[in-house]
Amino acid sequence: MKYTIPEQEIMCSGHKACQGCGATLAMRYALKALGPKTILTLPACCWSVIDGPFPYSAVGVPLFHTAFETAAAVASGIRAGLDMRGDTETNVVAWAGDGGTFDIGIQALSGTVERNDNVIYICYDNEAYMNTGVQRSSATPWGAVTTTTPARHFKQERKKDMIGIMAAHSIPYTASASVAYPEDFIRKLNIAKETPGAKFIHILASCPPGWKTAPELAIKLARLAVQTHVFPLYEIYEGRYYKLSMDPKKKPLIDYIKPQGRFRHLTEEQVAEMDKQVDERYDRLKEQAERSKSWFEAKKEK
Amino acid sequence: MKYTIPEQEIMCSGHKACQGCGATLAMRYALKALGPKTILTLPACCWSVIDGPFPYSAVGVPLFHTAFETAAAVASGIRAGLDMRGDTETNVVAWAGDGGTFDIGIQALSGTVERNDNVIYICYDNEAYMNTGVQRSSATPWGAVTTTTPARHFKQERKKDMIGIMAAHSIPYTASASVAYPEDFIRKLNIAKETPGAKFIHILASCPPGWKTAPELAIKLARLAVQTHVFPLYEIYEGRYYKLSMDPKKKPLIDYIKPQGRFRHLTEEQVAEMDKQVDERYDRLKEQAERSKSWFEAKKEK
Amino acid sequence: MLEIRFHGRGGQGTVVASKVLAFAVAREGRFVQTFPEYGVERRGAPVVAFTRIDDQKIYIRSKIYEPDHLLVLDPTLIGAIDVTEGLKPGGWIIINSDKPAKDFPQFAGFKVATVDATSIAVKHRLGSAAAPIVNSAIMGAFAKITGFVGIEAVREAVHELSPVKKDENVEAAQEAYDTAEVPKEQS
Amino acid sequence: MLEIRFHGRGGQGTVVASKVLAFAVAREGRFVQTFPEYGVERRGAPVVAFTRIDDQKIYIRSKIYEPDHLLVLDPTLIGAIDVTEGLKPGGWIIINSDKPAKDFPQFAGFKVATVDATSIAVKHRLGSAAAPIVNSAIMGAFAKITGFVGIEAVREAVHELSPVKKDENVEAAQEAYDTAEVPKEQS
Amino acid sequence: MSEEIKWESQSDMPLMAMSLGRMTVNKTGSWRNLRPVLDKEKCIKCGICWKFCPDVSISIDEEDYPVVNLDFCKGCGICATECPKDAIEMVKEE
Amino acid sequence: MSEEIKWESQSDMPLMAMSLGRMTVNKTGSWRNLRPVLDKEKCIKCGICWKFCPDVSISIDEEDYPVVNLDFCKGCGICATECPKDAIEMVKEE
Amino acid sequence: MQKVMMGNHALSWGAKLSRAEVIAAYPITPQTEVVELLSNMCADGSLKAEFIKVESEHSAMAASMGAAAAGARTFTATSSQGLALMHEVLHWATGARLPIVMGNINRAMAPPWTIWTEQTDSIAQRDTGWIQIYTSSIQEIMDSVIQAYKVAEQVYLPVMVVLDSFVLSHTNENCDIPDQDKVDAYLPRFENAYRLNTDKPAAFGGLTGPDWYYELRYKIEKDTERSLDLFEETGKEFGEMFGREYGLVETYKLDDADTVLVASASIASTARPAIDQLREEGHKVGLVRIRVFRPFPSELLRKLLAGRKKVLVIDRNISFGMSGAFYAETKAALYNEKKAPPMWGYIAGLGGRDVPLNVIRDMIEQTIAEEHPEGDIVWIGVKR
Amino acid sequence: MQKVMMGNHALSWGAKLSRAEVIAAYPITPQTEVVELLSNMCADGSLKAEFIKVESEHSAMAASMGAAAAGARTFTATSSQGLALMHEVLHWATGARLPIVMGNINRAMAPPWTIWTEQTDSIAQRDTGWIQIYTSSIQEIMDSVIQAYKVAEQVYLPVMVVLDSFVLSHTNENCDIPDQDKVDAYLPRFENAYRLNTDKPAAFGGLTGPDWYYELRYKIEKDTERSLDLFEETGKEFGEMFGREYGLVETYKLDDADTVLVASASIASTARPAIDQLREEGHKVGLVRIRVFRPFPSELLRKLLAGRKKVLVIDRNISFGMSGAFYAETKAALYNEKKAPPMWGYIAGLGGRDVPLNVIRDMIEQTIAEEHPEGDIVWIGVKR
Ligand SMILES: Cc1ncc(C[n+]2csc(CCOP(=O)(O)OP(=O)(O)O)c2C)c(N)n1
Ligand SMILES: Cc1ncc(C[n+]2csc(CCOP(=O)(O)OP(=O)(O)O)c2C)c(N)n1
Ligand code: SF4
Ligand code: SF4
Ligand code: SF4
Ligand code: SF4
Ligand code: SF4
Ligand code: SF4
Ligand SMILES: [Mg+2]
Ligand SMILES: [Mg+2]
Repeated sequence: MKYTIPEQEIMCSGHKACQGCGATLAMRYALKALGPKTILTLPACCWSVIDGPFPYSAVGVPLFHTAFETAAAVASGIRAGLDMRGDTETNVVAWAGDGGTFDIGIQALSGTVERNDNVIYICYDNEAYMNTGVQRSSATPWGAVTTTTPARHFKQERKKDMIGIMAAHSIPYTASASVAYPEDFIRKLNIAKETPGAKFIHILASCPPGWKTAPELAIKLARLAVQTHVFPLYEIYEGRYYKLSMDPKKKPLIDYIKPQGRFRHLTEEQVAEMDKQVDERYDRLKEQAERSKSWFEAKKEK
Repeated sequence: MKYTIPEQEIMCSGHKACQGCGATLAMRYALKALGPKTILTLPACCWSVIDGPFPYSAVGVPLFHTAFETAAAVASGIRAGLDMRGDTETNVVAWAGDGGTFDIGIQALSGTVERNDNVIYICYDNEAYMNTGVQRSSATPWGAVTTTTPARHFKQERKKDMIGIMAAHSIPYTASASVAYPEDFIRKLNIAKETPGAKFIHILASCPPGWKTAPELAIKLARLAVQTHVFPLYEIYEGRYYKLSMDPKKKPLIDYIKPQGRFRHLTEEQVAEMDKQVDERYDRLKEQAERSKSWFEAKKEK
Repeated sequence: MLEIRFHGRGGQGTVVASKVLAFAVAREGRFVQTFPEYGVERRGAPVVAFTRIDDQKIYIRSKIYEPDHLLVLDPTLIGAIDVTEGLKPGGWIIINSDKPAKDFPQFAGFKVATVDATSIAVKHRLGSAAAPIVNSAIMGAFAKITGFVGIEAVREAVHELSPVKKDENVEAAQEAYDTAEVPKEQS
Repeated sequence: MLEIRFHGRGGQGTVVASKVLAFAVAREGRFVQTFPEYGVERRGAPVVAFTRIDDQKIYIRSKIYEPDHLLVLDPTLIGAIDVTEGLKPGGWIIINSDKPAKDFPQFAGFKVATVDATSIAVKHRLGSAAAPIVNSAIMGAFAKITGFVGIEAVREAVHELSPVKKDENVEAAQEAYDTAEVPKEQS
Repeated sequence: MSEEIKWESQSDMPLMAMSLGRMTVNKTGSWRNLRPVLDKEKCIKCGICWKFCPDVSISIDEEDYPVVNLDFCKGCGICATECPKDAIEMVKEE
Repeated sequence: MSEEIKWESQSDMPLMAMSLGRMTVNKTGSWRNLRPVLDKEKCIKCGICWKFCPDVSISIDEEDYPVVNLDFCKGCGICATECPKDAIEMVKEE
Repeated sequence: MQKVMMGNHALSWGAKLSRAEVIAAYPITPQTEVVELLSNMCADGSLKAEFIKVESEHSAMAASMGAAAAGARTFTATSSQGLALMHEVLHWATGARLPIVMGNINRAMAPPWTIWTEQTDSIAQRDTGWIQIYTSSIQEIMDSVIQAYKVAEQVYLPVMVVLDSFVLSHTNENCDIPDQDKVDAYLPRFENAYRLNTDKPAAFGGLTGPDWYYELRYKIEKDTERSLDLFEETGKEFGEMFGREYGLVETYKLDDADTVLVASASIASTARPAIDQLREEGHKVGLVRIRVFRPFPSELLRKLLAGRKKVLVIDRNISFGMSGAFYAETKAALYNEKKAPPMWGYIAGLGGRDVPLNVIRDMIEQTIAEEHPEGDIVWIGVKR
Repeated sequence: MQKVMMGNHALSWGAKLSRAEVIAAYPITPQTEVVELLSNMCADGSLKAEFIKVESEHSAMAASMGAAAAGARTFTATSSQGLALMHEVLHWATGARLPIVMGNINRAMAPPWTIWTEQTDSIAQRDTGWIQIYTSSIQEIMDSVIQAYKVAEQVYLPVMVVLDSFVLSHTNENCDIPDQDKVDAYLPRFENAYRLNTDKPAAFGGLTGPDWYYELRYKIEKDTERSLDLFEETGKEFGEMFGREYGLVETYKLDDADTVLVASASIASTARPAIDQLREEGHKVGLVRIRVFRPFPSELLRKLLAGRKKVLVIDRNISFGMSGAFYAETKAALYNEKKAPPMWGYIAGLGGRDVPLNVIRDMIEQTIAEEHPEGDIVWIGVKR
């Protein structure tokens, strides 16, 4: 068999994730890319449960569970500690959910990126606080229902543009990814490993109970998010140079919306409104990628 | 006399600021623009001292002193409280230093902006933690000396691009300002007053002891920052549409650097390096403003 | 005081079943206390819930270690875990199963009754065929078999507690009530 | 134990003056404790500092309410505040002033000496002409006038404590020492 | 494969809550309602099912066929959905 | 203009640290080393000095001349620096 | 109206009945249902309130402060890690004299991660100046929120209503929802005399030197102490209006008791049948349930406990290196009493370890059996 | 080497001599000089350490945790608001068993804003499981940092070295800087047996149910208690090597004292000359200075205080509604003693109100004059 992603399994079976959990796949892929010389720190999130109760673990690398708001700062500390003890090789990875990244952890993250500490921050984004039972986060998309944004009053704000915020921090490397595209995700992690300084990767991780979908659709939906341009895959170098990882012909948004209970209440007009938002954003991305072309060419020549 | 800024003085004399304090002028102007129907909340910063000790105050409007990391969240709360009691008119203003904004307060600010709460956040930026005696903040410019970035190891990171970060939040209105240009600042505050939702204004406020300069140069330097393109004045609408408030012919960077003790140690090469950074950033801004022109024209037509 | 323990799997409605009993009992003017054994288990893992019923205010707030009776929402649990742990001799064990009570000889010493709640749930389209939600049906049967609570109160409780398909749930409860056979050994 | 109070304004080096004394005394092998009255005052506001000197370890850690002696770095403070508050009768008041001691008749009952530390500071280019830093000069004079500490130790302390212009500061201290006149009333 | 860890008392335990074994002690196969069944006829040995299994429950045998480890497979059905050849069917567990 | 507020005891005080007077009790003029002195000859009454005074210590008189309030002026010298006509000189305070 | 309700929903109902105007909260297990029900109530208009969906607990408390300072009645709820993250701002709410009411679900502190009950989270806030009510039934939770506002708004201090995670938060129980009219009569609209008001501008919290800071703290202390009486008064008034009376403590079979158990929250509830059993067996045992832990009802405890033969205190919390808080403080309260009884201290139920009736009996029986307490504290049920 | 040094610099020197490898800190008055000196030391290479310039105190503690978990010796320092903002993460450092050492400068809590000394900030962390040393001289500050590591690394628990703001932090005093060689011998390089190690991968802090959480807490308690002995041992060893001995408490003229003052920090220092005066006037007064407040030295206090005629405790902190912490806990420690002396409690010096010698005398004299303590606590010097 020709494997398209590394064969080695560092994460093991038996973990506590729900059936069809995208967050789990994200970890499986990440560890394949990063290898065993990796240390994780994990704030409160589904993964705090998925990894398993004391005295067990599923990840197969050292893992420091930490307080919800602290992932990035702990990673900075681990990095400094390792460096001082002479280990500059081991990958130090903060692994956090969207809540722990977009909301309560954004300050520590902003600090780590500003100092340009040599760590990889990976946000697996299931678009709500899942571990506590599906409450709104600032990563929850416009229109979605959660337990704190009931159908009558669905989420009114757009998803926070975390990659844009990271880019505004002039982070050396940031990228989006999706569990439906493991090869792409792994390629990006390899770039992150090679790039000195702070790196931020934002991976969409479908969540059947949170999105109110059938578990078997988890990958399909993560793929549709990309195909409908809802969640474009792209990279930004030095906070300025944009590159689309793929530019699929757009599928109808409704293909993505319909299978998801969290969007069930949306009217046709509301979906159309959402579609407009999606296109606007995608167009802007393409524009930015266009403008960055010369830089990538210059880089290639070097 | 023809006043170019409102005559009314809401802030009074007798406050505790150092001689030539730019932060104080910022407040004086802001209150002129905002008027007496304004409530301030103030996290720890020089202004916590400037305003005066219990039982005195210098601002002339209600002021809630608050914990360092909380300015934006308290403002959101005041807004909600006033709204619930039927007062939707009063301006609710978070007034914070660069440390309270760029560093320890960024999370609360990010939350307030994400929820698009109807408040004005004003960051007076003196480019370090002045109240505690000049320590580095993430707003401290590259190359500067502070008590935590001694000359031997001056600040290595560039100034965080807070307006860019706010723009990435799709904030309805954000702008930079300088105490040397009060008319411009007041104009921007008037726009902020009229714009529903969250607003962020970033005003450069010179600080003689912190910058190690003579107090009489405070305004001159704040002006030179603009004239040398170090601190451009611009606005961003809807997080996307850029407008330069002025586009002065560039004065030599050294004019700005030289009078400041905090930059005294910089070599010529280092100043040249800084100059390159300044130009790069300014060029990008101009580019963005160029691209936004059509939007402003369309807006004007309406 | 009556103490009842519920066994099921995450996603089957075990905790809701215990609440149905509580709400029904309260409607009859009695005192009740119900609570889950709260874990952080995801879908599919074993779940336990408890209900206490009394004629006076209930003060005891520890878990139930020696229940008077059991409800088993998922027969696959039998064997996987020791469901009867602590069960008082002579207590009821009401099992969701399409098999007759006599197929559970291991429960000698207890009063066993079965009800095919799964079929009833599927019939009324409660949950999916792969994962039917059986709580309404089993509580209907429980009312009939034990007589600890009236079907009217159960119907009302089911109605109140069902987030969707209220009527179907009530009907499932009623059907289970109507069809459940009270085993002879009941004294 | 000797207790000394320093009066000055923010920016003049009052706290450093008190430290110079402390460092000098410690160099002579005695025990010392020095601390500012810490406010959050900005430049220009009145500032107070304290020093205790003893031959044995100092345990008392409260403020000094009844100092034995005073140093006044800024003559404009006289009149603005009651500098002699609590001062023990017969204590020294050493004032930075270009006027002679007899121009301070209000300090009858105390021993007054003046030193033109400002001129010395300006001469040695310590601080700016508008805001000279007078601490080194006044401490040189203090050593001479009171004899509580030797000029050698003061010179070393000044050297250690001056962040810039170390030599100029030392010279200022020495010049003040050399030129200060010990008033006759000193017993 | 990890064994279940049992202590008698606190003195047997480590100082803090640290893992001493792997989650493979936790046989998540019991969560399953539906079981993936492979039709070797249809299978083209592309490995896609292996790639997308969140529970690391598919391995590849010597003949390059996917094999489901029923000790752990939770029956999510992703493999069946993602198989380009519909070579996996989800059948109800008894 | 605010008066200094004096209490005898805690029972005279408000519940919490709230301001009851204005900072104009605090005569910051004493901080001054240099005093701004206006040369009316040179002054063109542009108000720039007024505009940039951080201490709100310049007012405009009936004739539109700037007047410094020496009770509060800290002597920063901004007015002198910013005056387009060099109409203000900073002189040493005695 | 009679309902069966979980503890978390009782908190939400308490806030609704009190007509909370601003709610700022952040989700955390086991508090989420509080927030979810409130956001539903706001969405369907049954509660006219602004719900601020903050990005963290310190912003939840900060936004609550802002709202309260603006004069609105303000509610929030949290648990364990969330409460701890508020710590700095908790001090702030006290010093700013803001009558915020907050629910806290007692959950043990991490690490290791845990979600089960233990009081260390709220005990660790004992020095923040928040008034604390430890509840022991679903009904009491709801009623306590209402009473909390009544007290808070008189003393201008924040109040925490505390409940055990799962054992109360997720237990469904009979509960009477009082009529809104009657609650309105009991708890009228609040006019904050110190609110941020552009007609009377004032700065709040400005720098205060050693000259007056001490006096401001003294005022907090005096108002805190005043709340002791207010709890008794407002609890009686509540009883008159709603038929359920509350005070600083609750006693059970205390009159003739020679051995007295001091406990709180759900353990104090289970203690009743335990005491019934022991009484039947001839032991003169009684109960003092501490309901209000801050301010600590020292004087009342002296009255109730002095002269008894033995006292035992159960703590579901630990201050490492200094026993449990209820034990230490009960001892401190009775220290100078002439007839101070010997006092036993037990730690039990940390991290959600169940404390069943027989374990409570064990502790009482051990106390009865022993001559004098040995050492400082007994950890009940550690697997040694 | 003899130096005159301020308290803050003594903290920095303590960290330097201990060869701290990672420092993560955030500025706050009155701590800034600690950080400034350390960043200078890092910049000029005299200290080989990474200085992480974090964006807040909770990140300071979080980064410290990461560094300590990676096996590095880690130092930080803060004060008041900053300490409070760390609260959640303080609990974390304990539960994760990380031997971090932190300096805390005692400053009163806002609002109102203040920067002057008071112990409420660190007292409010008494339930976080941090060991706490209250120092009372500049020399002791430096020495305590070194000792703190020595203890912390044996019990795998974090230690806080506490000092009064200004009264110690900004006071310059004679101070002996020990030789680096000797410090290295006293405090060898630390090898953390539980560090994050890719050769022995393990997860730390995973979810723990009611089955074992209780036991993990018990282990913390036992190690906390073990540190009591370790303080005495390492303090003696320090004395042998450096000529300055430290223990859990320090006593002064205690032997024949019938009235004993219990105090801490700078008040306990000023108390010595006060006691000298009273002794001269014929009063048999002695002093117990509590140096280690967590774990609370209950047993030792029983030994030192039982049987005295009177004891008074001065607290520069307040737990609103429950007196000061030293008073309450000293009472708790002695409660079950047969010969428990009557105990007076005084609050003094909050918010930096100076506590001069004569005020200390007043409290002692009031105690001597009174028959029995009245009420719960006396606030000394409130302007009433
Ligand atoms: C300070 C604090 N507040 C709240 C919580 C409760 N909490 C734990 S996980 C979680 C949600 C996490 O959401 P996200 O980061 O998106 O990860 P997910 O659970 O969705 O995987 C919350 C709110 C906590 N542990 N700590
Ligand atoms: C939680 C917390 N940490 C630290 C401080 C100390 N502190 C007060 S003001 C300040 C610096 C403020 O800097 P900035 O926001 O830039 O305002 P500036 O003083 O420069 O005007 C610091 C670090 C504090 N008050 N609270
Ligand atoms: S809730 Fe969602 S993210 Fe969490 S374990 Fe389940 S599927 Fe995965
Ligand atoms: S330090 Fe700077 S910002 Fe602060 S009061 Fe002085 S001049 Fe103004
Ligand atoms: S059904 Fe799901 S868990 Fe089972 S093998 Fe397929 S993908 Fe893996
Ligand atoms: S995905 Fe389908 S075709 Fe590919 S290996 Fe798996 S079963 Fe075979
Ligand atoms: S010197 Fe400064 S303070 Fe004085 S009037 Fe001029 S600008 Fe104002
Ligand atoms: S700035 Fe100069 S010219 Fe203008 S009003 Fe002032 S003094 Fe006159
Ligand atoms: Mg999430
Ligand atoms: Mg600043």
